[in-house]
Amino acid sequence: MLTLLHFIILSIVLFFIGIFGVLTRRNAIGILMSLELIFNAVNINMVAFSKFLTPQEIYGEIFTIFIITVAAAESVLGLAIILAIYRSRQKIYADEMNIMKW
Amino acid sequence: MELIKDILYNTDKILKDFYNWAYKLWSSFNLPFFILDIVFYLLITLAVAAFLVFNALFIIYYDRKVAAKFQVRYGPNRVGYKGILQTVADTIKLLIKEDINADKVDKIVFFLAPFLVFIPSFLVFLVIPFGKGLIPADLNIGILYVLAITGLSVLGILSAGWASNNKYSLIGGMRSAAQIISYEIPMVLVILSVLLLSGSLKMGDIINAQSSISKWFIFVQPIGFILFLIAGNAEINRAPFDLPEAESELVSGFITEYSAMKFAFFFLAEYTNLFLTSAIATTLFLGGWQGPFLPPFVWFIIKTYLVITLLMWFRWTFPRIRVDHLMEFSWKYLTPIAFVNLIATAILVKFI
Amino acid sequence: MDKIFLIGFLIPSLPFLAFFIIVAFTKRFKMISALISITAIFISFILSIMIVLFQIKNPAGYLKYDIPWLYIGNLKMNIGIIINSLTAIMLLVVTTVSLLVQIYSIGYMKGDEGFSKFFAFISLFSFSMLGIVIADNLMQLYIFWELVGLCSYLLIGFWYHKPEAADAAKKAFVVTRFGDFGFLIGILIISYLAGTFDILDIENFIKSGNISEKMLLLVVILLFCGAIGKSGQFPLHVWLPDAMEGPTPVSALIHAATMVAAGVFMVARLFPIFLSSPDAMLFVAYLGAFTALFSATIALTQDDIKRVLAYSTLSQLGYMMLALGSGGYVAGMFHLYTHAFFKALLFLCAGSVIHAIHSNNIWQMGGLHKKMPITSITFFIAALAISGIYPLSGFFSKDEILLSVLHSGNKLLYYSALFTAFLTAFYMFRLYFVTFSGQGKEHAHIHESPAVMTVPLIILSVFSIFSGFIGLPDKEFSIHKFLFLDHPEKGHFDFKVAMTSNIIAGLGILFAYLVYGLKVVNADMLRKKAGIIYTILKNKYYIDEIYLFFIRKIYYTLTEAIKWFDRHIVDGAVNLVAFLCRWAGGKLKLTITGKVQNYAMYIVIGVIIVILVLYVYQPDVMNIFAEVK
Amino acid sequence: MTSLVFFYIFAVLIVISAIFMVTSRNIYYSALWLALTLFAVAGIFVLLNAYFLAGIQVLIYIGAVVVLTIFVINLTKEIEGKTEKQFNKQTIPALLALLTGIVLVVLAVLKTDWASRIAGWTNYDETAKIGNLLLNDFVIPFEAASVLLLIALIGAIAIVSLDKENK
Repeated sequence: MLTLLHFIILSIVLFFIGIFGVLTRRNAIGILMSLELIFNAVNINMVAFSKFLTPQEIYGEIFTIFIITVAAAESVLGLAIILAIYRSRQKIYADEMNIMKW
Repeated sequence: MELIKDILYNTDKILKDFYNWAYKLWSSFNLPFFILDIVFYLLITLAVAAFLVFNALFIIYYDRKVAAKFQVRYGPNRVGYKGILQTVADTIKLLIKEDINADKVDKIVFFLAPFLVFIPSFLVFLVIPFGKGLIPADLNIGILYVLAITGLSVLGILSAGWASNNKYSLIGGMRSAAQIISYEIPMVLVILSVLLLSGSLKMGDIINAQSSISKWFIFVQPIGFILFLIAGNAEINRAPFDLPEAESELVSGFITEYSAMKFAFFFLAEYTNLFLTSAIATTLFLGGWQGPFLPPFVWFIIKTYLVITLLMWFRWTFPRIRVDHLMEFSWKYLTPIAFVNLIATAILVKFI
Repeated sequence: MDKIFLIGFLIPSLPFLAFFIIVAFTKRFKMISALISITAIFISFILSIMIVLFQIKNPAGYLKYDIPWLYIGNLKMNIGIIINSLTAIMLLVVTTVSLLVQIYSIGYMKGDEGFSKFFAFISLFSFSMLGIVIADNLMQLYIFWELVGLCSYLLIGFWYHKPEAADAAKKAFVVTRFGDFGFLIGILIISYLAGTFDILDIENFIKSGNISEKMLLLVVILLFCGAIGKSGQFPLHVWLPDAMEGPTPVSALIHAATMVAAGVFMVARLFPIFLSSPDAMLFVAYLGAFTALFSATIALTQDDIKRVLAYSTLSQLGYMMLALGSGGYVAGMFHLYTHAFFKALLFLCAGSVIHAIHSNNIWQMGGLHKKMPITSITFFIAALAISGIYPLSGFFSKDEILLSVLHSGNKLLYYSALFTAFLTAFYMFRLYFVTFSGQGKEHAHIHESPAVMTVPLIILSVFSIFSGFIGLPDKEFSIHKFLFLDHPEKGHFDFKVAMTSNIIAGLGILFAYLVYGLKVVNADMLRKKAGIIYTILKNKYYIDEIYLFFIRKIYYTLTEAIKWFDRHIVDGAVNLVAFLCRWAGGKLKLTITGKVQNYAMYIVIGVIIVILVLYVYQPDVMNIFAEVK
Repeated sequence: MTSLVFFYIFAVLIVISAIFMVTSRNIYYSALWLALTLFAVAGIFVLLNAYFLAGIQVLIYIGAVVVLTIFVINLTKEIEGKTEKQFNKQTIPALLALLTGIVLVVLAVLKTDWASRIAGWTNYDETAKIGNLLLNDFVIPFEAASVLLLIALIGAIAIVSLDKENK
């Protein structure tokens, strides 16, 4: 029988994989993609909670739609910024963008 | 004669009866039902695949014939009667040809790309209503499914371009992706205006909404139909929007490095997409399988081939346009017109 | 009823309005500024008369109106006005003197660059003083008290380009600050004990006897400190003579009606509180008597006309304090009232003389009677009044004071007061004879002051002559029936005392006439005979020098030590903290790598630690629905 | 039963492809793995009867976001990781954090009593309901989201477009 727990644990695992990607990928595009993983983990959670806990309401789905919207906007802007950085520095390694320190 | 007529007119009932019979048979054996379901799904898949392949073969032949007619020449006329076996021969040639993998290509992606292009086209057939009840699965989100799945093929094209490790291929793939994404917007907007009229995403409901010829959405949405044809033509990268594979500029773009079997898949996908676009146009605007006298299945094929012919007509009428004009055309003309169309439709639906 | 409050509110507001208008709009138009200021104070004057007339109908009653302003814990602070007889009479004095001084100033300050500024300041000064008068609670009173201090600073230092004036202003400000400090502490203590700032409530609180004798003494002495500073009583009197550096009308105002009167007025306002501590009263009386005598002796030897008057003011203020300290509430206020007129008159006369001669030194004057008859005559009247010659106003008030001192039973104070009266008469007439009689020095251009200056003189001299008659006993409008503490008293009149004071004053005048008028006795010889005493007096008992010694030697040494402590210990601690921060920052900045992923790592590790801690120590928190259930 | 089987198929697909996405040395492969992950998430949505969301997921995430990402990958260099390092120095602490985080949160979730909160399961056509809600209760967030998208669009163009002077 499929239970809520399945989805929650799946989403936890996915979430932390995304976190790991954000923390370790050098390529800024990779970081952005890992962010998408995090978003998706949240989305799974949202929909699962909505379906299991409040079956009559679909607010979880609605929220997921907004998350997808925000994720799209985020990735568009993020990629645009990465392109701009690439143009000026010819590199998009996140650990080399460190002039904003002390 | 009566039997053939019966089969043609009541295909769905016959299929259902067959399914129920098999179901009963299966239950007498006390076997789990999902195996039966899987068997049926496989059967449907096989049927669709068979239709797809033969249809593609025919469309290629048809395309060449129509092209020849437009150019006042004969076209294929040696293999078989009036060259009807020409495409079969070509296919055999492609299948037995050596599969060349260039040294610098990314082997995995290079191998995957044709399937990434072809599989989505194949998947879309899940919701194509060939006839009354003749739809593999009438999903709730039917048309959205079509949009979503067709969007996947971009990945394959981009991958093909990237994996070829060839600047022409890369540019071709990028152009194709840009083009498909750009033209998806007017297309979605047009489909939205149709959905406003039908009130459902389901293919069946959309067709039922056009129950009589006066209710066909082509008459309600003439501008929408034209926009859909243009955008759909651009989506499947056919002339005059065939820039991604423009021979004269990009030496066939993302398929430059492909040969033999893989090339065959691209080819297959292209003609499948042509059929798909026409089929969806038929469903959305031309009342789908509905029509007098003839069986629904036949009506659907006839209408679809009409649209295909129209698209071929376009192909041989308009010259290929420049890439910046291509994007401008989508963003500056099609999208605004589609928006106006959508808003006008919305107002119409709300107040009339 | 409401109208009276409106009037009471308007009286101080109008000068403030004038001040505001002058500062904001009419600074360039000198005569308009003066006109605005005078109009405002004139209206206030009329309104004060209305208040007095209103109050005469029911002298015992008082009107009080306040609104809450601040709540500090349990302490409620109101802002409001109180109108009783004391207020009424004080309003009248302040507005009258202020009005006349302002009119006089038109002539005196003519051609001065800061003409508008002068009137603005004087308006502000009047406003502050009127604010003190109508204040119904200690905090409000203190605020206006400080405003008066500020205004005195501004006005004394009016000619700030003169270093002496600037110094005098600073001195006045700093010296009164000592007194104000005590005053503030006293206010805070009594307000803390009583739980209110309201004067009437505090009086009730003290009457209820919930306060220990010693505490009360302390509070009263501290409150009196304010009066010491403002009214120039003995240890803090040094600022007043120096304040003569300001324009003469300012001196007149300060000495007659506003600044120094504030101290006396404050004591009178808080008289019930003072009365409840006999020791403190005795202190007030002794200090007053001492100051009176002390200042009078200094006044004998001064050469500066204004300084003589300044010391005479100190002396008279000492008188008032003596009266109040002896329980002569009415006497003190009565003297304040009469003194305001004749002292203003004296100063304005002096101003008139200075205006003519352009010098303050009395030895450069002389024989001015013929050239400036009005000034001379009015000065003579004022001198008679201050000496307490019958029937001028000074006689009645001084007589009251002597009577109240006599009634208090302290013979020492009584004889000291009598001796002071003698000295007063002597130095006033010394001043008169030296300045106005005898052979004139040759000042070709000396002439009488313009009418705008002499008219106030004449008015004030009229006041000086007749204002004392309200002190006549058994009359319908006796001050005793108007101004009283608990119940109307009958005015007393002791023929013996009156005779004694008059004779003593007469002796003083005679002596002065002999020495400086007829010159039968050689002044220089007297000086030589006095010898060291003269030198001491001439140098004002070396008080300033003693203060300077204390400041330069002891205080500076002390502050050097404190400075060292501050520089090395306090600053050292601060610098150590700063150094530690800097050092730690230098180390910690290495964690700020500028790499986004490092920061993200910190966040993730932090979150995981939080979860871990929660998981270990508060497992229930981890059950998401634990509280919901 | 069937749904459980499908769930495990999708879950394994998601986890494996996500791991490959994160660890792949070639950023292009990462993008393809990401596409697969997202597709499997769409499958999870289908299992949850959220068909519309599944469609949106495929349409927007794969059709737009991943394609855009691949676009940018194609426009930049250094996609091949044979010589360049693809991971920064904090890989091991991040790995530890990942494992601890998973264990902790899973433990916390297991501690929670979900069973009493489960309200049941209904199949219904949520598409129409979503549409109604979006244009009634959620119309302001909906419009805000549209404005956000517009801003993102304009912002992206503004950031990426070259000034004519710079050309």
